[in-house]
Order: sequence, then structure tokens, then C-alpha cells
Amino acid sequence: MGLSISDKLCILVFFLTVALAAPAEAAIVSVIIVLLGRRLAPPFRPLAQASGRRFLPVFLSLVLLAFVMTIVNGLLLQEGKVFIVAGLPLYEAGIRFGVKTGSRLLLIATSLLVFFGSVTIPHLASSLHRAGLPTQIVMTVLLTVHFLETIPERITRIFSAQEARGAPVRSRLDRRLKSFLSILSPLILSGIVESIDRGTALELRGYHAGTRLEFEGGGESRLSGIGRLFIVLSLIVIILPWVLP
Amino acid sequence: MGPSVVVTGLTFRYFAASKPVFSSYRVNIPGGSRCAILGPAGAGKTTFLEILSGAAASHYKTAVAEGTVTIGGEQHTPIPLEVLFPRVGLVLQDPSVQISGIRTTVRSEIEFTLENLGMEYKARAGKVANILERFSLTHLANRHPYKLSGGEMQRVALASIVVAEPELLLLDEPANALDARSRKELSELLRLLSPATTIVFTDYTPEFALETADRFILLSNGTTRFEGTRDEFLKALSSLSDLLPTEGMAL
Amino acid sequence: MWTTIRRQFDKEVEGAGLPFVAFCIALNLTSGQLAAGLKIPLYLDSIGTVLAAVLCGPWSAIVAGSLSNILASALGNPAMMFFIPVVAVIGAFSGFLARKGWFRFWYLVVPGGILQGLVAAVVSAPIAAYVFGGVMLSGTDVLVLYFRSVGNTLLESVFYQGISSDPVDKTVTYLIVYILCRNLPLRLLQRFNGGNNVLTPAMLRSIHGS
Amino acid sequence: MSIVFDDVHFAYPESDPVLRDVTCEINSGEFLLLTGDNGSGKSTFLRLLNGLLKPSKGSIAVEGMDTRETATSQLAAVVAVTFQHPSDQIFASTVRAEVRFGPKNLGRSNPDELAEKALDLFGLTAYADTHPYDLPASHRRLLTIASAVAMGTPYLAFDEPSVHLSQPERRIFLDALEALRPEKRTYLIVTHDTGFFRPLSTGEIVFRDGTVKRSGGVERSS
Repeated sequence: MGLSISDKLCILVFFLTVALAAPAEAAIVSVIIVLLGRRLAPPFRPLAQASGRRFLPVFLSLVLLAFVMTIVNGLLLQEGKVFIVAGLPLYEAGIRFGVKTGSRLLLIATSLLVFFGSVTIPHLASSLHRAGLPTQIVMTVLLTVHFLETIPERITRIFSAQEARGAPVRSRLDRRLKSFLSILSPLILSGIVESIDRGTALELRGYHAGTRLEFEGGGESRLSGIGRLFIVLSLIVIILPWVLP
Repeated sequence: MGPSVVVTGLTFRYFAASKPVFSSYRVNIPGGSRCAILGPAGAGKTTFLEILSGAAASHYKTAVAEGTVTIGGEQHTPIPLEVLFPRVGLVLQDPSVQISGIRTTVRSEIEFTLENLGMEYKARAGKVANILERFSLTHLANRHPYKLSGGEMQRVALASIVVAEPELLLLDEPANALDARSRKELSELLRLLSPATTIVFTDYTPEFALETADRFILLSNGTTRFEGTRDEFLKALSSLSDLLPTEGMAL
Repeated sequence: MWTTIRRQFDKEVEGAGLPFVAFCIALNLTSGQLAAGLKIPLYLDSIGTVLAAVLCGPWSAIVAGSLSNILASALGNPAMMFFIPVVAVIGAFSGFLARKGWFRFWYLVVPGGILQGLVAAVVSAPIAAYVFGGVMLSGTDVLVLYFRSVGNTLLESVFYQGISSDPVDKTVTYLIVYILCRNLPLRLLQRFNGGNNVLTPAMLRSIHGS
Repeated sequence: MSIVFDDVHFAYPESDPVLRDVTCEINSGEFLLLTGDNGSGKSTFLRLLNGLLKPSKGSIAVEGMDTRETATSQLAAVVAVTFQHPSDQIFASTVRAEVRFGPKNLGRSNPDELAEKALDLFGLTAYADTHPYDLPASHRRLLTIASAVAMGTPYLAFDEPSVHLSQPERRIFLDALEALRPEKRTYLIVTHDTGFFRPLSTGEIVFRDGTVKRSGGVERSS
């Protein structure tokens, strides 16, 4: 099953619509569908090992968030019936609110996680470019990815250099804030110098606002039948509550 | 034959109130030559290249300049006010900055320059293939430009400018971070480019210049300390040891 | 309108700006982690946005903020997606203040930061309340719980929590950006469209002589 | 007074060892060149000196202090290290403030005196109030060296200090090292530019495939 990024986006939009417009039960069912899709549908399998490994802890923390949300609101939104669970008085209105909000949040976050796990940022940006995202924005995203690859190493180096000069890294808050600045300043100064040089280099190669560029990658970005199907499904989800009594 | 560069009465300040980098500076670089501009840090070498490329005036809006810069008969008074690419190409000091960071292969990195110039796909492909061949980059065409050795990155950076076929090619300390072998390759490439292209490059040591240049200018505090041919430069070298390192050089 | 915005953005990032906006986004994504690593009890994750606002302008800052949050959610923190409106407002507001010259003197920077904190709290309160039910799984949850337990509604509690922490965070952010920009050499500063947002009249005189 | 490496191994997590079986002694007053190919462990060696990295096996004693049990800020008072990229440390808005940062952090009693002396030695007094980024790049490298010298430590370790220095700065650097001679500090210099430092050196540590070989000077084994 080959899905273009546009198809994947349509599927993402469908689940976001479900989260925002459908009842909590549908959201919970959808979370399970999304999880199954991640396991079973090849286009949605995580691309990189790193994003695969990150998924479970993030997902579990979201489940925990939904759970805490339910308990807290159950305790504090004091309307309706009271259930005593483990000695705690939980109110019906609060639990309803918690479950509804929690399951929505869980669905939105999970489908975003699965979507972003299955595409790379440069591919996403270049596909969206073909769909009309301005060149400047695509350039910015790609340059950000480049900076993100170099910054962690630079921070480590700055950290070493400043610690070697006796900068206080582990002491009182005011001094820690000072050492935050002593790391941030070289980072930003060298970042500004590098940005200026990069800007100069781009200009010296004829780049200017309005340049027409082609970005590689992303594969086929055309919408297939599956993508269209999910757009229709999204519309149905939006309309249904108005039609049904 | 590449254009000549004639500079007369050049005075340049980054700010009206700051010390001039050049004051009433004049210099003449013959068309088609490979000219080395040597000198210690802070002599004004980079600024000079930025002025010729047009980057100085367009980037430093607070800068104040007087004089005339003539490139191949085309007069700019006082200095070029906008980037003259693709007629004039400037290769910056650090190839990792010159390489755009937005492309994932050497081929598309070089193609990026031609896209900027609005060239159609068909015309681009041939030019890129040709430059890859000339710069011995064909075997690296599909590699990521940031996953290359220093010498290879330098060649990619240079190719990404030369592909636009500038008449005047400026290079800021191109041999700075290169080992002996890459330096030799670079020297060879530059010699093949001239005399159709006038080449001006900077350095703070004389080795690479002696391998590459046929014209030598020694800059110090914005004034010319020496100007001449290779032979004249070799003769004068021992008297210039306050500005150029000469130890360990086989002369 | 779309083309007008685009033209404004292009003007702001003319020259060095585009890579700089990208750097600001990368900075947003790392400075928060750095602060957490040094156990500083502030978010400090909008330094890049405010920096872009001051040195480039409001549209660049809106772009920087929004893309920061989109990338943060793509990189494993999907909750950030919901706060795009907040960072966009932070970008617009600080860009507005910078244009009005509020980043020239520290005595304007501090009230600016406090105002920015209030604005951020107003925009983020409904999101934190209705999307997250007032729970973020962070230290600030205790405050929300406290405000709710003494009888405030969810929205009120989240808002009170916001105004008790955001102004401090944004004031520190503003001061950091102010100090950094103040310490930039003029030669770098003048390369930015917003360089004049930082220069005081006295500094301008020293540049242009007379 | 010395630095003693006793059978030191070092490996980054999940990778091959960078240094193995390193046993050597660095004595007070030596001027050692650390040479070897890229990736042979020279920079790692410098980071081990001031505790930024801790040995995976074996031990390092700096003036009797075990680096595994001593905080970097404490070791920094004894060993000053500069790294390859000046932009990794420069953050102050004036050259003077940059040089004073180290001695002030270390709580030296006379930070201003130390800073002024280092500025003077490295020809930076005229630029003391300049922004470091308004200096030419090679002066910025001198600035990082001056910052290390100003810390007043008995040991100084520099990573490729002469790279990208043009002739006048090379001269300043040599003159400064000459002028510092009466202070009898100990130098460890990672460099490819051996010709430049040879006249001052008392010995060499050659790095190869993660092992070191020491030559020259007084070599004492325990």
C-alpha cells in the first residue's frame, strides 16, 4: 500500500476531526485504530528507530495525563453523582469532563505522533512546497533542521570550554542563571555570525525572495483515492452531529 | 580573457565615525591573472573581496565609501552597490557555511545556484554534470555535502560558484584549512580556470600563493606593501618576514 | 492579504534574515532543554522567538514561534501543537514592542516582559483549560489545583496560574534578549532589518558621526 | 608537583577506546608537544586533564588530586585548557571582560592584575574595550589563549593554538611564551605545527592508535 504524504495528511485530518467533533467513545476507539495502524499499516510504521523508541514513553505519559486529568476534575468539578473510589469522592460531571478532554487529547497527540513518526521533516516540507507552501518557509524549515543537527554538539563544546574556565554549573540559582547566560551567549553570538555568513552565501549564489526552487524528496505527493475517502469521512464526522437528533 | 580590476582612490569605512579600512587605496589587477592578496589578519583582505563582489555595500548599509572600482571596463562609483553575481563570484572562507544546508546531495547543492539564476531543468543538468566532471566530484555526486572531507567540501563550495561561470572569481583564504594534497588539487583547478577567468584570492601565508598565483599583492593596514610578479615576490620575500611567515619554506 | 504578509516577511528577513530565523527556531527548541538541564525553574523556550522579533520583526517572530512548536511536536512533544496561538501572539506582541523602541532601555524591557507575560497567560489559559483540563503534568499543576480547591473555576485557576508564572519567565526572557542584543557588535547588529530596534539615539549618533 | 596518568583507559559510551594503557608523568616546568594524527586521542587527553572527562579505567592525579573525585571547577584552578574553536567560549562584550572571566570565577585575589598582564603580553591592551567579534579571527584565538594565561594556573594546555595565526600574531605568541618563562609554568600543547614550538619544547608525547609514547624531558616511571 503506497500512500503519498498528502494521503497521510488527509488521514491525519480525519482523526483530528474525530477528536474535535465526535463523542469521547469514538475518540477512544480511534486511538486504538491509530495504534493498530502504526503496527499494521506499512506507510505508518515509524521511519527512524529513534522515533520508534520515543513513541512508547510519550504515549504512556499522555495516558497518565488523561488519567490524572480525570481524577483531578472528578475531585474538583463537584456536580452530579458521587462515586467513592479508594476513599476519594469523585463527581460524575468531573469524570465526564476528564474522560472527554483526556480522550480527545490522547487521540490528537497520538495521531500527530504516528504521522510525524512516519515522515521526515525535509520530505514533509518539500511535499508541502509542491502543494503551495512558500519557498521561504521551506528554506527556513530545512535550515532549522541543519542547525538542529549542529547545535547539541556546539552546546557540549561550549559547556566544556566554560566549565574549564571555572564557570559555575552546579551551584546557587543566581549563579546557575549566570552560567546559563555564559553558555547561551557564545551559542547565540556564533549562531548570529553563522546566520549572517549563511545569508551572505545564499545571496552570493543568487538567492533572493521569490526565487523558484525545486526541493527533492517526499516522493509522490498527489492525492490518491484513499486520501479523498478520508476527506469525505472527515466531512461526514463534521456534519453528522447536525443531522442526528 | 577575464576582466581586469582597477581600483582608484578607494576609501572605505564600516561606519561614518569608524577608522577607515582603506584610505585612498589604489590597485590594478590585470585581466586573466591569478592574483594573490596576502597579508596578516586585519589587513583588509576580506573587506576588499566583499567590496569587489558587491556584498560590502549591499550588506553594510552604514558603510561609507569613496573612489572608483572598475571591473572589466564597467565602472562602479564609488563601489559596486549590489551583489554582482553571476558576473563576479565570491567563495567564502568556510565551505561549511558556503554550502547551503538545504540540499542533501552534492549534485543538487550545485544545482541550487542555477535554480537561483532561474535556469531551466534541461540546461541545468548538462552544466552540473560538466562541472562535477571538471572538479572530480562525479563519484561524490549523490553524497551528502556535509559528509565529505575538508578538501572535498572546499571543492563543492568552489564548484557551486564556478558553475555560474563568473568572469571574476574571488576566494577568501581558500587554502586555509586544507592539507597538502587538497591544496595541490585546488591550485591545479584554479590554474585550469584562468585566463578565461580572473582569479583573486587571499591568504596569510605565502605557500599556496606561490603554488598558484602569477601576481602578488601584500596588504597591510589597508595599504599595499608589495605588488609584483612571482619572481619579484620571491626576491622581496625575505624583507617581508614581519608580515608573512617564511620559516620552513624551501625557497 | 496573504501576499502582503509574505512581502512583509521578505522585507524583514532580507539579507541575513532567513538563516537567522532558522537559527532562532533551533534556539527555541534547545534553550528550554538547556534551562531544564541547569535546573532553572523557568521555561525560557521563547528566547529565539523574541530574538527574531527584535532583530527581524513581528512576522519573522510569528513564523519562528509557530514553526518552533510544529517542529517540537514533530520531534516528539505533540502537546506543543496546541500552543501555536500562544507563541504566535508572543512573536507579534514582542515584535510590536520592539518597533516601538521598548528594547532600547532596560526600564522599558522589564515592564514589556511583564505585559508580555500577562498577554501570554490570557491566550494560553483557555487552551490549558479546555484542551488539557488544567493538567500539564508539570510543577505548575499544583498551583492550578490550589486555585481550584479554593473555589475558582477551571479557566480562572489556569489563568491565575499563568499570571503567577508567565510574567517572571517572559521578563527574564526579555532581559536576556536585551542583554544579548545590547552586547552585539554594531557591525553584526546593522546587518539586521531590526537593528534600529536596539540602538539608542546616542548609539546612532556614534555610528553616523556628528 | 606533577600530573600522573596511571594506566588510563578512556572510551566514549558504546564505542571503541580512544586511549588505552596510558601511563605517563608530566612534571612541573615542562613544555610538551602533543602530536599525532587526527582522532588519535589528543583532544581527549586534554579533557581528561581537567576532569571534563573521567577515565574509564585507571586514574589521573593532578597535583595529587584524583580527577574522578575532584570537581572541574576545582581542577580549573590548576589546569587551564583552551579548545579549538574560539567561538565556543567568547561571550563577553569586551576583550577585557572576556579575559577577566576565568580569574574571577576562580576567585583569584587579583583578577584585574592577572587580566591586564595577559592583555599586555598578547598585544591586546589596545583592544581591551573592543568587542571580541570586532577583532580579526586570529586575534580572537590569541584572546582565548590570553584568557587561559590570565587564570594564573600552574598548568596550561592549548589545543592547536597556532592554527590560523598570521605572522604578526605568531610573533606575539612566541614573545609572550618567552616572557612567561620566569613563571616556570607547565605547558601541554596539542599541535601539528611542531616547527613553530620546537625551539621552546622540552619533550613530546606522540599519540598513535590510542597509545602514547613520551620522549624527551625527564621520564620517570613508578
